[in-house]
Amino acid sequence: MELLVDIVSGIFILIGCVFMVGGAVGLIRMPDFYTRLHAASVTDTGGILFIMIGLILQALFIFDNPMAAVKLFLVIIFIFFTAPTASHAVAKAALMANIIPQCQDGKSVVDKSLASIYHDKKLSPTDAKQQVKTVEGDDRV
Amino acid sequence: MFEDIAAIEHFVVMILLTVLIVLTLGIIYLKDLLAAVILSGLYSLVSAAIFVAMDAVDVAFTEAAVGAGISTIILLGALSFTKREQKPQKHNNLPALIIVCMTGALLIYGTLDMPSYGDGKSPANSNPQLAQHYLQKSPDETGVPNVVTSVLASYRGYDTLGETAVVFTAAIGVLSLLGLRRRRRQEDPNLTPRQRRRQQSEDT
Amino acid sequence: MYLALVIAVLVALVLVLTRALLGPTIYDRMLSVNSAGTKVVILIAAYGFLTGRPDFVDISLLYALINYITTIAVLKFFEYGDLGSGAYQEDDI
Amino acid sequence: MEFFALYNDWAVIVLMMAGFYIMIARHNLVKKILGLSIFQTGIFYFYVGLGKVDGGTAPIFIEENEKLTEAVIYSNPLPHVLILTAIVVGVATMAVGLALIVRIYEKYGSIEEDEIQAIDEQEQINDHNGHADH
Repeated sequence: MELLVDIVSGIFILIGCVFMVGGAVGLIRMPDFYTRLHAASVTDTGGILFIMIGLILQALFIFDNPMAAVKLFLVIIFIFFTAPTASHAVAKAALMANIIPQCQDGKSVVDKSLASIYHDKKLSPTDAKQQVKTVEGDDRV
Repeated sequence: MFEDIAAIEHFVVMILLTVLIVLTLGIIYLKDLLAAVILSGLYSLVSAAIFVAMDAVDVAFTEAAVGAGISTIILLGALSFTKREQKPQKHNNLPALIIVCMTGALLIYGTLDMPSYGDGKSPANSNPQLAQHYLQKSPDETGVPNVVTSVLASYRGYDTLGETAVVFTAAIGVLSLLGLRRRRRQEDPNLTPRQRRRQQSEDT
Repeated sequence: MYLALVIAVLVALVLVLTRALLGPTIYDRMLSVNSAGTKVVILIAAYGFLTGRPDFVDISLLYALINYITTIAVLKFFEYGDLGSGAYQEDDI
Repeated sequence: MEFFALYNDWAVIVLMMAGFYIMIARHNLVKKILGLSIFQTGIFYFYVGLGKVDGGTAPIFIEENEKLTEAVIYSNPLPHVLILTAIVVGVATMAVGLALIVRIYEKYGSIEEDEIQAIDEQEQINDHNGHADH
């Protein structure tokens, strides 16, 4: 029984570790802000789900500590509410600060930038792109 | 088995402390104060993980709630009343660097005969019988399973009273410095029209 | 198993911190702080199991909440330049 | 492993000295406050690290054996109590310092130390000239 629980929870934790480290590598390697956001937020939520399921199995069957299992379940619930909200807020703040999503060839994805509609400065796409370049060079936005 | 667990604990604490040093270098070099404040919030998060790794769970609780939560928000509030960027400095920092390196070298020389980390027989852990007394008598004398709580609230209760007085005094100081009235910002020419509209609607 | 988990979390934490230090824009830093908070939650939970006493999972529960509050406060500062403004106008989407 | 036995103390010293460097070399007042808090946390790690015992757990009694038995080692609870107080007091002092900085910004329009000093000297010169005219 214990061996079975160990194997199942080990598989869950392994999947979670792959998600998490993959997301962290994506956060380093991706070219622009929105792709990084995608890499980080999706894998965070998925990774914490798998790891916590593995830990819950361990807490219930190996450590015989149901209170810890309940707390870990609460962690899952909170992360599932807060992580997507936080990434949505980051994405919205970045869009309102005129950081424009880009294709691989450097062209803007949206023809007339959404950000410049939100922003009161009505920028043409070329101006917006230039601003994005200066933004990437500068530390501050 | 026991040796392995101890080695792993040492390893985790060492990695996390190195992470903190790198974060501190980032705080030194960043010119943007907002980025520095964000990094200091991250610093508090990692530091609470260190406290968990050092078996100080109550300290980790306090550091998470007070260090990572409240102090970041206080710093952000102060930045919203002042400026966001740090001016480049003209003079050289060489004398400061020399003083800091000398002090650090002296302190490292002082640590050479310290007991190593995790030593249960070090003077701090064995010589004063106070900690042993707390650990052995606390369940009978106070009935609280958490020793830190029983020391904080029962054995050293006047200490905690003094701490509350300090926090109260600090709150009075902040209120008398800043006042409770609504502060009005001066008109900033760099604002976008949208932000200006929002400010006007707030003021009315 | 827990050792592998702790080491994986530490590796991911170091990678995320690299992005927080390099990050060209401030939003990258904010994103990596949020992500590092999640890593610290997992690290504390796993550390309790590693040392054989999983009673202290409450701390990671607290962390998940504190991390969210910090992110929202910083982002509110970005958008409004102020923490206290409750004005939310109709041109916000 | 002998070499790394003191690694924690050295890391703490590097952290403290980094905070000290920020406090004396950076002229921005908010940066100085950040340096102060880094210095403080360095001291916290030093204290809490002193109380750590290898193979021990947090000083909260495990329910099965309420009395202290030889089987379970607990870490030293005394540094934890001291640091618990110090963290709260540290945040209180930080709040007072930041309030002072906000007041300074309202008076001088700057949070750079050298600019504030220049403004002060200019005001003193102006005061002196005003008195000389009388």
